[in-house]
Amino acid sequence: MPERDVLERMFELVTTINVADERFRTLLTSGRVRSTYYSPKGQECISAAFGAVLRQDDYCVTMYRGLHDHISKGVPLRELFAEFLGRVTGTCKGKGGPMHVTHPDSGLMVTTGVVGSGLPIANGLAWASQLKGTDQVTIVNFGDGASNIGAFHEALNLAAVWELPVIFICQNNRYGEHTRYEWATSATQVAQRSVAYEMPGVTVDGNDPVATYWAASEAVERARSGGGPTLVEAMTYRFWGHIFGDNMRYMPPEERKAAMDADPAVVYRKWLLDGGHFSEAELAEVEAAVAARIDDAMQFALDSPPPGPEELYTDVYKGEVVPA
Amino acid sequence: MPERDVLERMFELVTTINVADERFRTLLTSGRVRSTYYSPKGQECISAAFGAVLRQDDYCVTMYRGLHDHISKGVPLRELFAEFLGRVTGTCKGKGGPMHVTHPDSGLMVTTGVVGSGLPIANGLAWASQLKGTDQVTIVNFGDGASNIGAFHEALNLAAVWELPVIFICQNNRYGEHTRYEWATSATQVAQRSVAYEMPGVTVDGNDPVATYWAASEAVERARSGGGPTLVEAMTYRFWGHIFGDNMRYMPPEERKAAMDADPAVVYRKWLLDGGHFSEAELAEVEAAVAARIDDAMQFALDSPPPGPEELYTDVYKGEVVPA
Amino acid sequence: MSGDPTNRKLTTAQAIHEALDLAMDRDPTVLLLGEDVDDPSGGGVFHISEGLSTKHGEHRVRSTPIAEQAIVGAAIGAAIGGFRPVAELMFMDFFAVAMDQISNHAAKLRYMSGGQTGVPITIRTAAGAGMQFGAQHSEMLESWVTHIPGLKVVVASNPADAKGLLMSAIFDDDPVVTIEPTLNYWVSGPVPEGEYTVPIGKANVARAGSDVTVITYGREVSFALQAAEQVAAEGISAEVIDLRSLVPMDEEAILGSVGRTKRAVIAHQAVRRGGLGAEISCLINEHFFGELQSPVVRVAGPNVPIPYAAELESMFVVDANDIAEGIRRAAK
Amino acid sequence: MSGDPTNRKLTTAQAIHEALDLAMDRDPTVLLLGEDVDDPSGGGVFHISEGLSTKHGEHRVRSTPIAEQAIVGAAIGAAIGGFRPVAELMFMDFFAVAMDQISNHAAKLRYMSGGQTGVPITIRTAAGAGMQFGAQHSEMLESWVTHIPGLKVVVASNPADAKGLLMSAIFDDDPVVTIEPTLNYWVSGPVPEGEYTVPIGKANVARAGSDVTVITYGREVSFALQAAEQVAAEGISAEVIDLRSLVPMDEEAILGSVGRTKRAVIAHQAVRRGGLGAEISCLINEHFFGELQSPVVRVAGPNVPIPYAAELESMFVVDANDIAEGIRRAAK
Ligand SMILES: Cc1ncc(C[n+]2csc(CCOP(=O)(O)OP(=O)(O)O)c2C)c(N)n1
Ligand SMILES: Cc1ncc(C[n+]2csc(CCOP(=O)(O)OP(=O)(O)O)c2C)c(N)n1
Ligand SMILES: [Mg+2]
Ligand SMILES: [Mg+2]
Repeated sequence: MPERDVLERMFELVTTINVADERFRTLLTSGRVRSTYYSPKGQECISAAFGAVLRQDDYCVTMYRGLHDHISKGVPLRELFAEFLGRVTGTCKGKGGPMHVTHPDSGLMVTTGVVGSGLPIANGLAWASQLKGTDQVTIVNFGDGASNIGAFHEALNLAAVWELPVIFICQNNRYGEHTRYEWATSATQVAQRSVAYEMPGVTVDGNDPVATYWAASEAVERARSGGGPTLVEAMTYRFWGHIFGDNMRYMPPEERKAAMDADPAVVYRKWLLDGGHFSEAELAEVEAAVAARIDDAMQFALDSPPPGPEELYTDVYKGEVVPA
Repeated sequence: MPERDVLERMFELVTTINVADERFRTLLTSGRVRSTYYSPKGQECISAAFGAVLRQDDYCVTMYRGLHDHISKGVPLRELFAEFLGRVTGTCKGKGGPMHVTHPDSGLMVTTGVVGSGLPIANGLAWASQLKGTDQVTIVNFGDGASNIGAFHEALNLAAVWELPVIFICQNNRYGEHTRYEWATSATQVAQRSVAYEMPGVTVDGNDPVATYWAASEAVERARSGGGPTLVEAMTYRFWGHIFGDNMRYMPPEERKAAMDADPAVVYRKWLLDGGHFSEAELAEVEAAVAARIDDAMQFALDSPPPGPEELYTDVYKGEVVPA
Repeated sequence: MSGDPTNRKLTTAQAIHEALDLAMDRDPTVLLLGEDVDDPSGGGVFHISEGLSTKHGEHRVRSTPIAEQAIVGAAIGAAIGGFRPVAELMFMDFFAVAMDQISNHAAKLRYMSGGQTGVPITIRTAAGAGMQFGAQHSEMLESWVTHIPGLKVVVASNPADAKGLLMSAIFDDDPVVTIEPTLNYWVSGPVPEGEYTVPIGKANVARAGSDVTVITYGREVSFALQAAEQVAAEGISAEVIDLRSLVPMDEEAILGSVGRTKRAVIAHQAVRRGGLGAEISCLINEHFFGELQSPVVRVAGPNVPIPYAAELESMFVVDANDIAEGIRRAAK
Repeated sequence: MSGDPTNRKLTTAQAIHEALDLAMDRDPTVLLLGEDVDDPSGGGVFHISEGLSTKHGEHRVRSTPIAEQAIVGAAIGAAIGGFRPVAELMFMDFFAVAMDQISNHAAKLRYMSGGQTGVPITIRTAAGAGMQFGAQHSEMLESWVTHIPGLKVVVASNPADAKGLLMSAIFDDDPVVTIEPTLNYWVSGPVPEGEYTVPIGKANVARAGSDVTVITYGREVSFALQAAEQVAAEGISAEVIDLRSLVPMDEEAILGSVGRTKRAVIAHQAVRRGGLGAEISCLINEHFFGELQSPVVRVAGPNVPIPYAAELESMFVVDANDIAEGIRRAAK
């Protein structure tokens, strides 16, 4: 059993992810905000588990469906939401947007919109730590669909040959956009692809935060101690389809209903209570605190101004302003 | 034991490849011809075995180190050498060159110079046969180094998902350019990567034409009968390094000597004699006939003119001449 | 354009769907492949191919893994094997993962084979900013592909052309890239029924005028037309040429018009440096040396990545005001 | 150029080797990665990095698998992690397999992160025709990379510049592509000892002249100088500007020279359509409207893939005669 503070931390992260996701979807539905949004709902326990294991100075690379990873890695909520809303107070001054959140202070180094492209970059971050002789670990999150693209293969092989301290986390939510896993992927499990690189590979129930915590701990420990990379496949499900507004007609309704009925956040909460780890009051307190923080962050973002026009021309090259 | 005519066909192909390779290297050494040349010497039995199994209407995709594959697939020698020499009588009018030989009449569809890039195209050819309902098979040859590039991965997965009649032939000659297999590839054998695609995979001694013949037969039979793709890894060695002129200093001399002492063509010839399959006179007759054909082809190529200047501007688009 | 114009209106997405459907009806060698394109996968994220796999068969309309090299490679191989595949690459920014197949293979195989193997594929792709998709889902990268000998490149500005150009592309014997401005998918316009083609290589005079020639393509055509209205009020008569086809380019149409107006504006969304506008400007300057009344004006994106924030993104995008400004400069 | 010129002669390959060695001496964050680059693998196919892994350690000079996306990606990540990696992509045609990392990531990460993460990598690559390497190992693709905001692009024409530009590239805080004309590797010239830099963004007047300005870069600089000799005999005085840096481009140098000569020729090996010559020509035409004595001449490759046969390949390549012809046209 993980320590009590780990269980609490995971609960806090799961709650934060879910409240943030709900608020954001509400904002979009209301029309107050327009944005592409890839809800991570259903996958929150995976990031929460890694969030409970990683240090602040560990590196994280993630992707468009990244809110859960951003939060779990500790990106401050105000700046995070402001970035989602394209405000100058955002992590990236509103120039990156939700698909391109970066926040080095919390170790969130790259968020990419190109499927699979984060994996080669994660190797480089891990190589940097290896060269510096720090014991930092790099994680990179990607989907099941990404396991079919060339960059995945190139990155896993290089990481194995160079014995890099990197963890490849495949969040297998059974779909790549609208295409079912089986129709696109000739492998019963993504984890079996680790055989191709003689790299440790494991499939874990990503909806079970405790199981994922142990898998994460093992992989992180291996990377930190010089044991090289791991491929972790966490089985999960997307509650809201690919992108906000998705008609989800390609998802069998019974399949989706079954997943939602087994909402991993609800199951975890109940498990914490049933196991006597926390009282209802304790959990409610966490939840209230989280809600307040999200409200504050959301309001901060909504109140923030957009970037000024001069921002169009900066940050192309260091310290230069490109002519209009 | 394969039929006697198979043994003879393989001997003829092995001999043709070796004589052609020797002549070509001599031409280059003499300075009469200037070209990039990637000698296939050492790998001849692999192509010869597949050449003995495949039909003329089967498709082949190969690469810059492709002379052995071209010959085994039946590309006519005159046009083949003329292409190597950049003559208008060449398969591609001298516009492609040795790295880009194409000869559809013999099923040689694409020769590419970009590592790994032939694999996705081979899938397409196999898809075409699948759609037409013919029982044609497509083979694609590539090196051990190519098994680390993204296109390899994308192609094997797609072939498996679509159950394409394609055979991926990795000619594992232990080096990619100057880099040893082990330093670049985190897999004891390339064939084990088939696990990642739930595709049959096999490692065979590519210097043993009979063993390779059986592996080829099994894979071709599978593809022809609708059983889908196979990854065949044929273990071999490059006698002359990466490219003509290579100083080969990165290859341990004892390693190279051991390989050359076990010259697969010499071993096969001896095996044919020792086993009583052919008499010395019979083999010598094949050899003489091959030498005559190569001499003829070489002379044809040397006597042929270069393409005329108008050829620079044609074949960019069908039936058009691009303005100078 | 052949085919009878009707008053039937379709969105560009519907027009493209119709072209695909008609092409598959006419010719059994026409295939469709790409991510999510079949019906079990919802007929594509923009629902363009919805219904086609049900009608024409899942062997002809195939969803693929997320593997653009495999997609384009499969299209090339099938083309050499006798088919006319239409490959969809969701956004043009993703050409970056498939450029080897596109540039080194699709474009060069006819030449390298001395004319033996052509590659009659069509690569469809959505492109362009304006939806806050950020720096990696918004680029117009026509400069990359127009620089590659062996490719043809078309961009439609309206639903009717989208249908007719796609029909031409599919039945062309060489590889054609059809760039589809994403925002145009939801724009409606009259689209003739049945089969017709818009020939590749022929521009369209979208508006006649006598003072300044505006040369543009894709989404900017509608902005150029708005700009022409704006400046008309100021007494400037602008002719708007919709190129439709970037390679081959209708030089005659450009030179004919500029020969009359002696003033030219080129407008595109892609960034200015190395944008196609430079090539068009050269064509004009080389041809009309000493005859122009004013310098050729390029209205193009600034040399920056595409920002997310709506305020910045709308500054990036070339719009009607930017083009009107360009026309005024040229008309001076 | 700072640093004392000496009479010591090196080939371009040796000059590049020296720059890498000096940069690694000076700064422990400089890394080298690419196919075959370490000593057990022979120090690269052109032997440019021979000795460097032995001297600086195999952790700093790493041979990689054949996996260009992994190579550039590793460089990007290490750069964000505090290093200055130099990645080698053997031939520029192979940019096609790594364009996503180059264009969507290396070039854009500074912008997308709002300036938080720069990517100080150098991508070295051999390019250009003339060795009968055929259509997939011969291209100059500077148009692809100069069109991408966020990248810098340099091309040296001689060994001394190759060394100095590479030093600048390595210590630049943004991603720099250094295009190295393959045939120049074996060309010798004087190279100053020790550390010096040739600044990025500054052109070099390779030959002063008064009648026509020839703007060029890389291998064509030597051809332009030969052409200038040819036409000098005919009484035409040609100034030759070696751009050295394509992005940023030394507009001042170009405009200064053409402001005097009023006649310009641009020469490059890349194919004409969409070649960088178009952008340079625009710069000149936009600036000197009505002031030029003759149309700007572009001398460039024809719009075809690069053929194998020596006779055709030499027709494809822009040489001294082609440039001399261009100068004569401009001087008319
Ligand atoms: C190279 C590339 N191809 C296509 C896309 C379009 N696309 C965006 S998300 C996505 C699905 C990815 O599926 P998966 O990897 O399973 O991640 P998930 O969205 O399920 O979390 C696709 C195809 C892209 N962004 N990049
Ligand atoms: C994408 C790409 N990267 C690099 C090269 C340069 N290159 C040519 S051959 C080669 C080695 C390939 O090794 P392998 O696949 O084992 O084939 P072999 O040459 O040993 O037959 C390399 C790296 C290339 N042609 N294409
Ligand atoms: Mg998924
Ligand atoms: Mg090899």
